[in-house]
Amino acid sequence: MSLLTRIIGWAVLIFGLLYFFVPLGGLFEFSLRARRGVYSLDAYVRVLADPQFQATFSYSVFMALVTIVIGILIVVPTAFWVRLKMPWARPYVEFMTLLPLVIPAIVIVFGYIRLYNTSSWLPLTGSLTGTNALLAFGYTMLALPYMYRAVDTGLRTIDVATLTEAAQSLGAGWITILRRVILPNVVPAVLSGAFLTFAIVIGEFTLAALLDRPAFGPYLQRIGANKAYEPFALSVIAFGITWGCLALIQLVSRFSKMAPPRI
Amino acid sequence: MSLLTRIIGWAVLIFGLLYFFVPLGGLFEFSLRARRGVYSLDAYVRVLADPQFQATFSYSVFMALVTIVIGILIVVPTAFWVRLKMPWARPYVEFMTLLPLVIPAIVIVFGYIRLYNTSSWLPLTGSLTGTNALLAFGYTMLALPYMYRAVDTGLRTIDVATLTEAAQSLGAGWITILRRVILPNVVPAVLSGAFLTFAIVIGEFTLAALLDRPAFGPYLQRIGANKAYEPFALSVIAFGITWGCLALIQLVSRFSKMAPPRI
Amino acid sequence: MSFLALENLQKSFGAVQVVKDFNMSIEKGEFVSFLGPSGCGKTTILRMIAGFETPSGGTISINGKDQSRLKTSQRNIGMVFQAYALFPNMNVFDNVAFGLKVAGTPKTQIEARVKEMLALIRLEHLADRYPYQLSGGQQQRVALARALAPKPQLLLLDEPLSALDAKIRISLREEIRQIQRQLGITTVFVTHDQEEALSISDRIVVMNAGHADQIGSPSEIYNHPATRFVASFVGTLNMIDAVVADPAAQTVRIGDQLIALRESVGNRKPSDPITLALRPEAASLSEHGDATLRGEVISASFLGSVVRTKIAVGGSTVSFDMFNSPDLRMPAPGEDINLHFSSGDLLIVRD
Amino acid sequence: MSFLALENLQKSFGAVQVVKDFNMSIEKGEFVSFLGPSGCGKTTILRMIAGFETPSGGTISINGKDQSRLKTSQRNIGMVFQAYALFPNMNVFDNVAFGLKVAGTPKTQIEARVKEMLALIRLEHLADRYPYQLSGGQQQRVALARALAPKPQLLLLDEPLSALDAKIRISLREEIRQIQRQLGITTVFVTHDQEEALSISDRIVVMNAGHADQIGSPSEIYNHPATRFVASFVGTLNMIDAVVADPAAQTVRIGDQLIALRESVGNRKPSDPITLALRPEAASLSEHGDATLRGEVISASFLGSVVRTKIAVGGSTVSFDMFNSPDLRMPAPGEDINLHFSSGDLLIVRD
Repeated sequence: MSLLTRIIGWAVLIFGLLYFFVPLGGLFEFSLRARRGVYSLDAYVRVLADPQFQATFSYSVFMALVTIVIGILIVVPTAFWVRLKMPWARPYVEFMTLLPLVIPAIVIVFGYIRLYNTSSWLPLTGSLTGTNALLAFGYTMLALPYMYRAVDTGLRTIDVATLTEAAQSLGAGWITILRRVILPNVVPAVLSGAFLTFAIVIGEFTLAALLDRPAFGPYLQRIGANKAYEPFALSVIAFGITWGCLALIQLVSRFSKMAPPRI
Repeated sequence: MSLLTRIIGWAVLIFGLLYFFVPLGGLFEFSLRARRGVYSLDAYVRVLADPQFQATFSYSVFMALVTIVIGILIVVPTAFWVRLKMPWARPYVEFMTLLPLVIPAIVIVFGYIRLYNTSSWLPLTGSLTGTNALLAFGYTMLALPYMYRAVDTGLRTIDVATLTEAAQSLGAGWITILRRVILPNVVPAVLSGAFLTFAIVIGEFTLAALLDRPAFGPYLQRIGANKAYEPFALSVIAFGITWGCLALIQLVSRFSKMAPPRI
Repeated sequence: MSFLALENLQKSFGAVQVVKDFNMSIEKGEFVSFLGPSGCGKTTILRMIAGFETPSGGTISINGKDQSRLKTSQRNIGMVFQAYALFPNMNVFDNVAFGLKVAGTPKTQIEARVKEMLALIRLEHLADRYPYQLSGGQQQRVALARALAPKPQLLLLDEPLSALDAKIRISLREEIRQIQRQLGITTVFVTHDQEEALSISDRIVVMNAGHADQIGSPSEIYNHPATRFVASFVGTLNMIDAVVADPAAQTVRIGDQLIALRESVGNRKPSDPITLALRPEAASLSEHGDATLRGEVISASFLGSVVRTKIAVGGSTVSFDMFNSPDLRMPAPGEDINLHFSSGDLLIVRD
Repeated sequence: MSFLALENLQKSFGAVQVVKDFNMSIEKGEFVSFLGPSGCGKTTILRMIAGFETPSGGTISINGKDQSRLKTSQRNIGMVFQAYALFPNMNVFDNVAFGLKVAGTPKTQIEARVKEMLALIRLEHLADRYPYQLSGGQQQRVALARALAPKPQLLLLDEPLSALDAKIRISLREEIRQIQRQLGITTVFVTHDQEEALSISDRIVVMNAGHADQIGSPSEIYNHPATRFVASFVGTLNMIDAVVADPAAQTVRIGDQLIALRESVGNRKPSDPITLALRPEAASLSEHGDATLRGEVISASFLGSVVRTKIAVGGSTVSFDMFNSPDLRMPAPGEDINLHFSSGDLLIVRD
C-alpha cells in the first residue's frame, strides 16, 4: 500500500506538471525558431526592441503598482477591523470579496462605461486620467479577493484580539498598535497579496481592451494576431514574469514560516 | 468607541456595496430605457429572443457542466489523497492550483494552439470536437484553484485521517470509505466549487474568443460593440446568473453549517 | 477604604445577563481569585475591570477613582492572558520594554527596569530570544514581566496557567504567588481550576451563573461551602440520601443506620428526606471520630498517591480516600467495612 | 501461550527510531496500559498493532497468527480514537452499525446487535441523534459501542479520554473498565495520564524514549519504580540529597540528621553522595514509622482535599501531604517540625 501511495502520488504530481508545462514547453520551443533551421533568440530580441512593448509593459507595471497601493489601503484596515470588532460582518465581507470572481469583468466595464460616460455626472471616460483611474479601480476589484484572502490569512496567524488587548493594557493607542504590533506581523501576507495582484494585472486583457487602454494584455493579443514567432516569445516573457512573482510569494511565505509560529 | 466601531463598520459595508452596486444600478437603469421616455423590458425581450443568445448561452452552460465534471474527477480524489497520504505534497499541489491565477489565459491559449495545431501530433484545433475539448480543459484550468480550495476546505472540516482509520478498523476498504464516509461529508463543498466554476465559465471571454468558439462571453462583447441597450440587458442577465450561483453557494454552505460541526 | 471596589456591577450581552449585580471590595495587596465554570461571568468581570468591556450598570473604582470614563490604555493595569499574547515580532527584551516605550520612559531607565523584571522571573539569559523560541511556561513568565514592567496599580490574570502542562502549572503558580507577595501588588486571578484557586489566593469568589455564590478564604470555601453549587464545584463530595429520625436528638437514618448530627436538622419532621454531604478524605477505615457507617465495598481504585474506595450504604454510594502505602491492603469488592468519621464532617446540604 | 505477542518490535521514521526492540506478551482478557510522555513511542506501538503503521522490524501476532501481511480491515480489531472519530454524516445507530454493515451482516442481526451495544453504554434513547448533538462523553461512549459491535478480538484505546472534562473522564474510565471486564475483551490502552493508567489497568507499561522502562501492576509501578524516570513520571516524588554515613549500618546523613535505611547502600563508601526518594504521602506529622526528619517549614499550600507542606531539610526541599480537615492547623512558614515516616518508604534512586 505504501508503494501504491507513492505511485499515485507521483502520478498526480506528474499529471499536474504535464497539464501546465507541456503547453509552455511547446510555446518556448516554438519561440526559439524565428531563424530558419536553428534555435535563436531572434524573436525575443525583436520583441524587447519594440517600443510598443516597452510602452505597454511599463504602463501595465505602473497600473499594477497603483492597484497594489489602492488594494492595500482598502484591504488591510478593513480586514483588521473586521477581525477585531466585527466578526459578525465576516461572512458579508467574504461574500463581497467573492463577487469579483463571479461577476464577469465585462459586466463591470459596461457598468463603468455607462456610469462614467461623457454625459454622466462624473465623466471619467472623457479624459485619459479618468479612464486610467477607472481601469485602476477595475483592477483593484479583480485583485480584491486575492489581496483580502492573503491579508486575512496573515491576520489569522496572529491572535489579533489578544495582541491588541495586551498592547492596550500596556497603554498603547490605536496607531501604536497598528504600527508596532499588527503591521510587522502581516508584512509577508501583504507582500504575497501584492505579488499576486501584480501578476494578475500584467496579464489582464478584458478590462484594458474594453476601456481601450495601451496595456500589456491587449498588446499581447494584437501581436498574436499579426506576427508568427513574437507572440510566443511574449508569452514566455509574460510567463517568466508571473513565475517570478510566484517564486517571490513562495520566498516570502517561507521567510514568514521561519518567523514565530503562533496559536 | 463602540459608536466609532459601528460607524466604521457601516462605512466599510456601505463603501463595499457602492463599489459593486452603483455600477450595476446604472447598468440596470439604462437597460430599461430601450423604449423612449418610459422604462420597459424591451431590451430584455429582444435579447432573449435572439437565437444567437440562446445558442451561445446553451453552449456556455454545456461547457460549464463539462468543466465541472472534469474538475470534480480531477480534484476530489487528488485532494483526498493529498490530505490523507501525502501531506508533504500539499505545498506543491497548492502552488500548482495557484498557477492558473497568475499565468495569463492568453499564454495558456497560445500554448494550446501551438501544441495542438493542425500540423502537430495531436491536431485538436483541426476539428470542432477537438477545439471544444481544448476549451473545456482551459476552463478546467481556470476553475481548478476555486474547485480545489472548495474541496480542500470541505475536507478540512472533517478529520479525514481519523475517519479513514476508524472505517478501516471497522473492516471497510477504500471504496466503502470514499463512498460512505468521505463523499457524504464534502458534498456541500463540491457543490459550492461547482457553482463557482459555473459562474466563471459563463462569463469567460478570453479563452473562448481566442479559440473562436461561440460562447456567451464573446457574444456579450460582440453585442456590446454593435447595439445600444441590449448589452446592458445582457450584462444584467449575466449578473443575475452569477448572483444566482453565489446565492446557491451561500445556501449550500448555510445548509452545511446546520450539519455537524467538526473539530 | 478598599482599593478596588466593584459596586452593583452588571453586564448583559443582548438579552443574556452575564453578570448580575456584583459587589465586592478588594484590599490593597490582596490576591483574589474568581473561580467558576465557563460562562459563569468571571472573565467578564475581569474584562470590565480591564476596560475591554463596558459595564451595563454599576461602577468600578480603583483607589477611589471611578474608571468608567477611562480607556484601557489609561487605567494603568497589568494583564496576563491565557496564552500567546506576547508580541511575536519582538524579542523578550522588547516585549517587556513595550509598555515603558509607549509611556515615553527614557532609554536608560527602560533598560534598568527590564533587567530588573527579567531578574525577577529569572530569565535574564533569554532577553534576545523571540517568543516562538520559548516554552509555554517561559512565555507566561515573560508575559508577567511585561505586565509588571510599567508598575501597574493592579494586576489581572486571565487563566494564565490553563494552557500549560500540569507540572509547570504548579511551579508557575507558586512563582506568581511569590512575586505577587514580594511586590505587594493587588491581584485579580480568574480560573476554573479549584486547586489553583485554593492554593494561591487570599480570598476566593465562587461564581455561579453571574453572581457570587460565596466569597471567602480558601479554607472557608472548602470546609464550609455556602451552597450546594460551591460544595460540588470545589472538591469532590459524597451526597448521601437520608431521612430524619428524631429532630430533637438531631439523628438521621441512612439505610438502617442511625447517625447523630452535630448541626440541627432545622424544622424537618421525622421521616422527612434530608441530603447529607461528606468529603472523601474525611472518612477513613482506622478508628477515629464519633460516627461510623457500615457498607459493602463496590470498588477500590488505585489512583497513585490515593486509593479511592466506593461503598454502598443504604442506597447511596459513598467514596472515601486513603493515602497509598506499599503495605496497604486494598478493600475487596463485596467485603463489608466500617467507615469512621467525625459527625462534624457530615454537612446538611441546602439547595 | 499469550494472546497478543509483540516480539522485537521496532519502528523508525527516517533516521528517528521511535520504538526500539519492544517485547511483550499480553494475556487474553487483560487490560494493559501504555503510559508515557508524548513522543515515547506508545501511540506508535498501538498503531502498529492496528495496522496503521508497518513495523520496521519484529512481529505482531494475535492468538498465534502473524499479523504482518494483514491490512487493518482484515485484523478484526476495535479501536477508539482520541476524539471526533464518529462519522458525522451518520446517526448513532448507523455509526454503531457501520462495522456490521461492512461485514454484510443480515439486517435483523444488525438491529439486535446495535440495540445490545447501545444498552451496554446506556444510550438507547439517543439512537437517532447525530454526533454533533452529543456531548464529548456521549460521543466517546458511542465510539466504544461502534468499536465493540463487530465483536473484535482486541480493543485498542488511543487516549480516548484526553479530550474530555475532568469529571466525565473519571466516570467514563470506570465505565470502560467495567464494560471491558464484562465482555472479557483483551484491551490495550494508551495514555499520558498516570492516574488514568493506575486506576484502570491490570498491567502498565511505562514507556520512555522508545523502550519499556518498567512493566508491572499499578502498585508495583507506583510503589517500586524501577528507574528514576518511572519514579518521577508516575506520581510526585521528593528527591533528597544525602551522603552515606556508614555503609555497614546502612545509615545516611541528610544535612546533620542520621537516618537508617532498610535497603543496602550497595558499594558506596562513607561520604559518597546518594539520592533518596520519598513520596509526599508517605510522610506525616503524626508519630508513626521508624524514621524522623526535622526541618523548617518553607510553605504550606491548601490544595483542597490535601494540604501540601514544603520543608527545608539539609539543603533539600521535602514536600509532604496531609488530608485536609476543618480543624487542621496549617504549619506556619519558619516553624520547625518533625516529619515521621517509615524507613522502608525511603528509596535509593538509581539512574
